[in-house]
Amino acid sequence: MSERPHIDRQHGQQLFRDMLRIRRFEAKCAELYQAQKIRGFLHLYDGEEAVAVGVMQALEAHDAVVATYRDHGHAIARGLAMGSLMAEMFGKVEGCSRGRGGSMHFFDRARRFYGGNAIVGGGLPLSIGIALADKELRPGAVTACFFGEGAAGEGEFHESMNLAELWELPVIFVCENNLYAMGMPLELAEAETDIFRKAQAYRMPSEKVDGMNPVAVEAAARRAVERARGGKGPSFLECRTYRFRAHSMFDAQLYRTKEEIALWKERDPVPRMQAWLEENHMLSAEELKRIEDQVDVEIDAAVAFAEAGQWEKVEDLERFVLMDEVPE
Amino acid sequence: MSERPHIDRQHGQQLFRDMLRIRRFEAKCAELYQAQKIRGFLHLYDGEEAVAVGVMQALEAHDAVVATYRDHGHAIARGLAMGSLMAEMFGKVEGCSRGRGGSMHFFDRARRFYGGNAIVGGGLPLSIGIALADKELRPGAVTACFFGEGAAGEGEFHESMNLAELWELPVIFVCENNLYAMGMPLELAEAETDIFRKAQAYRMPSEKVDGMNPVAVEAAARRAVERARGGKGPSFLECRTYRFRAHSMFDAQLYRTKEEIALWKERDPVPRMQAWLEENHMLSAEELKRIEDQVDVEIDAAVAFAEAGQWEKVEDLERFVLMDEVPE
Amino acid sequence: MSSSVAKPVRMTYREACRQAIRDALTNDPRTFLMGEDVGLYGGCYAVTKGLLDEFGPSRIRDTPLAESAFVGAGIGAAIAGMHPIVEIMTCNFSLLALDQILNNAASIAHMSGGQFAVPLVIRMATGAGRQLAAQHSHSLEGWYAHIPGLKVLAPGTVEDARHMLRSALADPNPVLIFEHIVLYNAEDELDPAVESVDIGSAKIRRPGRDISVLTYGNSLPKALAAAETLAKEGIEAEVVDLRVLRPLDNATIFESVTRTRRCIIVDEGWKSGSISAEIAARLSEDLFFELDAPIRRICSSEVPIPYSRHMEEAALPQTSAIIETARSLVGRR
Amino acid sequence: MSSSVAKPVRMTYREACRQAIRDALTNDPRTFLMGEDVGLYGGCYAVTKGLLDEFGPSRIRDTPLAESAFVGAGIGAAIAGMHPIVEIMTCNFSLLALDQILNNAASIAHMSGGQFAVPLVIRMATGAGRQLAAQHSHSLEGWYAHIPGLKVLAPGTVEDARHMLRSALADPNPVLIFEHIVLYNAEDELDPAVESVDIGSAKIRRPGRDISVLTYGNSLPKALAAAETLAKEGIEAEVVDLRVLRPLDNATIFESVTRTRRCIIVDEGWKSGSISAEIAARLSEDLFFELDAPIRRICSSEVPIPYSRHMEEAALPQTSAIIETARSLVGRR
Ligand SMILES: Cc1ncc(C[n+]2csc(CCOP(=O)(O)OP(=O)(O)O)c2C)c(N)n1
Ligand SMILES: Cc1ncc(C[n+]2csc(CCOP(=O)(O)OP(=O)(O)O)c2C)c(N)n1
Ligand SMILES: [Mg+2]
Ligand SMILES: [Mg+2]
Repeated sequence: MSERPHIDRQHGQQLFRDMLRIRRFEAKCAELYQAQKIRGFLHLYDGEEAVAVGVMQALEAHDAVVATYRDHGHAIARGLAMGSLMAEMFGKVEGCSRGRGGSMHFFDRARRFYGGNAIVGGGLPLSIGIALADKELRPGAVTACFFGEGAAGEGEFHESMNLAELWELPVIFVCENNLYAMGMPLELAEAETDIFRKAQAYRMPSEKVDGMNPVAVEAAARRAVERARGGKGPSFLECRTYRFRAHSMFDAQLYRTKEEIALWKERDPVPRMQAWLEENHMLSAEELKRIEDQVDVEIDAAVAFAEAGQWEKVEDLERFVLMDEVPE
Repeated sequence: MSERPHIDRQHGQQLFRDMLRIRRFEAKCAELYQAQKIRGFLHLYDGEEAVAVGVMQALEAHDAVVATYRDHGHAIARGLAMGSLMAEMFGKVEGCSRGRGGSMHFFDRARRFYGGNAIVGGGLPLSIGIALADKELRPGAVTACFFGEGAAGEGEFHESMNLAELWELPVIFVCENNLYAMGMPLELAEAETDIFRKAQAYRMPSEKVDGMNPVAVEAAARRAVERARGGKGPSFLECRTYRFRAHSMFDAQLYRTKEEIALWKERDPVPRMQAWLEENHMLSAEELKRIEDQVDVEIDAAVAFAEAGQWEKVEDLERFVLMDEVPE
Repeated sequence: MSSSVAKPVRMTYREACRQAIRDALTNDPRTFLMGEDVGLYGGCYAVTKGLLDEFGPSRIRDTPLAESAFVGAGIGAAIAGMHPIVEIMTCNFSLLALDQILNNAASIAHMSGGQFAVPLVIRMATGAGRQLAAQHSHSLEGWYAHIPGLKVLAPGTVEDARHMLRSALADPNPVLIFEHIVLYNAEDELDPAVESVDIGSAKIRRPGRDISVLTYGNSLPKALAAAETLAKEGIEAEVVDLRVLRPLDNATIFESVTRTRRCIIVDEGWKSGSISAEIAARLSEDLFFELDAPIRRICSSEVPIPYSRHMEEAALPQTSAIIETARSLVGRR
Repeated sequence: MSSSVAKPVRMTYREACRQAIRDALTNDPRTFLMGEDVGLYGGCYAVTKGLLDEFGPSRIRDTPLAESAFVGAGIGAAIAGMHPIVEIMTCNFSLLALDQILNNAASIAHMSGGQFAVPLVIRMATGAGRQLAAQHSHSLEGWYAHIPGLKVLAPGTVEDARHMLRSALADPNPVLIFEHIVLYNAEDELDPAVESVDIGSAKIRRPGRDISVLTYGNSLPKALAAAETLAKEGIEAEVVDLRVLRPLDNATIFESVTRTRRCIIVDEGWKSGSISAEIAARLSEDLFFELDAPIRRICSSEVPIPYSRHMEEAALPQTSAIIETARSLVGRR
């Protein structure tokens, strides 16, 4: 657990920048939701940025990602264009899913981003299949499969874990344990609250990771990815984290206290990373300013892109229900 | 594991007799299947008798049983009348399910025998619900839920284990690990082949039991039932056993060797129990003869009962699709 | 409970659902509610808010995400003597529990030769219209109506939301209740004289002589709005609320269509193999000589429902389509 | 592969299924077969016997009992570039995988805006007739035909069993193939000149002028037998094999019924909400003025199929019912 990668200035700033991009992008999303530019369900990743950003450091272009409805962080950290994400949430045809998926269903073929799945647990079997295919078609490629701790209740979790280990597939399972599934506290949901221990029932290597620290997550992800690339099969990472905001935009948060939220906020990965970089003289005031400005520009551009986007033609409603061919 | 109950003459003979009843009943079933008196799927329990017989010793009348399609042993050991079972397989209205269920779907309200479920894993959630109800309506009652090791692959297994432990329900899970699910050897099906270890992922007490020895099974079942009755929640027993015959009547058994079968036959619980009783002077030749005769008479009577039975009226086809009232 | 000078009460469909559950829990100790986020969270659509405090965690049982197991547990509890209400958060997730619903809930009574009944109610939210996209916008009630051994209800009014649950719990069979997500905010006046509703019949919500519009759920208000407009043009549409999708109330449906001799079926399900297909089939079998015009179905487009507002609207049955179709059918007279 | 003087070959439907799989594995390295007991056991209905030896365990992949995960894995493999064949042992167990089939396989292409296709084939055994009782006798193909994004095939002949798979694998969409358990032993001669079949059209298996009998799967031989008997009475029944349940081939169906002006639909599914309802609905919408008699549907009784032979027979569509219904409809002429 202690073998952390050496973090140089550039890399440290990149981790910070990506987390900040997610953080500010989502703050904008919340604002645009109030303005009714974004509709439907909107699940923010606020507080959990270190997980997506940490894991993505370990992935290469030919690797694959499977995410959940809470997919903004994964998409941004994976390199999807912010404009296409914002346009997606505006329901515009320039969106990464033509405006058909919205916040919960980001897709990007070029980046092997296989969605945004809104059925809890529904992405795990997909990751098994993608890894099976990669063994044949893209040796060495790894699939990172993200899900919340709530998914551990579903039978598909169990079935998928077994298949992955049984067939020694190149998957890394990333459990984002933010202690709640909607309003369901982990202690009321699982007889065994250390989710990483469930991996033991499949003899799968697993570890518990500080999900508020991108460096710790990256280190664990690198170990897991290395095992997978080397043909040694899947690994399981339980990243302990916390969501600072409501589950979605409809949530009175009756199930947790302000104090608890405040306590976790002390561990907020974004200011902590900033402070750590500053303390270690890896982030000057000017650099910080530049990063913040870049991020704001990127977000503004994304919103402008989305605003300028078009509505899909209604005549295209039935297009792609059935495909004419398999896209290359 | 070592605290075995003291087995007196009467009890020892009872264990032997019940195993023999199942063994010979099923030999007759196989014969009647060839004669086309019995149709559909017929799954024999041959070799696994010690499990059902051992577990049932620990149950009282107010307890409940959930079984699988391989349910002859459970039904007989639970005290269902052989005639009603045979009539069921003949498709007669006097059958325990009016001839509607056949071999895979024995039911008996009076004995709280909740079926004969032919969907692998499908009975586990039922046992959760029965135990939930019993906590309210029949405090102290326990549900014994039987399933094969194949069920451990299904998501429902996992979901049910979690609920049982989370809600501290009075269930005993009895895994009949006969090493094959149809033709699927355990090693090819599970990344962790010690099924009892899966219970640990739910912090559920579990143990591995010699499923070829009714005394060992009984002892383990008594421990589990005691915990459940005392409000201490569920337990898990992995009974290692073996089926001597084909999976069902359509099975070329390409997946295992004659040698393996022969090896397990050396541990056949019926002759072993007989030998053990004889060695310990708990079963005289006359007693053996009497038991065998009784069993044969019972089986002959069951067949005669089934032969004499009636066909359900075709006009009743739609009866009970919807019930007019909840039976008392 | 009955009253001397009770006044009509105005409430939302959501509140009606909540009161129905509260009544059920109060009146029958064998009833409990079980599902995801029904307790602490107060229900995904805020239907069950407050009930945990009132009844405690063993009557309002929050479950982990495990649809198959907790629905199966509801079935088990029902065959063992309880009268549970299981909530599947939305019908979109019910597919995970479908094996339990079909192979156990719907089958055990018949398969056991009538030894066991399954007096279970499963509630689920259904429908589209809130831009929740493909995986959260299914309308599966008509599809469930294919399964023998189940009863399937679709409350389209506040009154039905308030009273159907009681009748469903009194029924010895598994009953599925589909509550439409768009209706939760609908408000109406409740007649305090009505203390129960049947779960066997369709109801004429607006009488008319020219054409029958058969519908249910959130298409009911659309059909009523269409009828208003049509009335101004002199077309009197009769709006029939199906209410019960299994078993269908042939008598009321046939009586209405025999009178009007024209019929539109409006149904938020996908058209092929929908409940509207079943109704059309029955009419073509049994009312063949009574119909003056072809039957028309207005259903959702056969697509995974898209997120964007205009595309979602285009995919769903709309009032305007009902109006146009009615005009064209009656014009043919 | 093509032939100069090839002779007709006689084979069973089972053997035809096996040869189709073998061809698929031989011709496309991206194809593999995955499912329960497809390898070591040789297939629950002995369809895949011998293939493990021939192709090895990575092309013939035995799975644990985990329908949801291995079907989902098939979907994942398909979106990532493979052309998998997933076998669900029987459709009775497919309910456990329904979430994956509906919410992923059928939705991903549309929901991703056409970025991903799911070129996956799912084979399953279907149907009743072997006294396997309620949980093992479902006919769910018509029910699956409700789902947009899927294609649904029901081979009713040895030829279709032999050739449909290839067309299904060539299709960029998820295709479900339902093989009827009673047909596996059916034998027929195969025309060696036929090297492929389409998966878009219904086929007239027996022409006739008096009445159209629309059917598929194991009801096809029953319909053909009925037509033989009816012919002796001077009633010429046209037997249309639907073959493809989604999308339905309206053209062939409508053409036949327009000619005969009478129609019976025979379908082993439960009647309410069946594929026969959909066909009846389409006919009543579009062929309203062409029909001379009400449509009749012959389906399974709406019961969990019972085990005992006489009750199972009573529950299923039988030749005698087709004959009687045809007589009564044509008699009305
Ligand atoms: C199968 C299924 N059941 C229920 C839901 C409704 N739902 C959406 S998110 C959620 C909570 C999931 O919690 P978790 O997996 O911990 O992820 P988190 O939201 O905390 O990131 C629930 C219950 C769903 N989408 N899918
Ligand atoms: C969900 C489901 N999938 C597949 C089957 C077909 N099937 C019937 S029995 C069986 C093997 C089950 O093995 P196991 O659980 O070990 O029990 P055993 O037969 O060995 O007693 C299979 C695959 C089924 N009945 N249900
Ligand atoms: Mg969570
Ligand atoms: Mg086994």
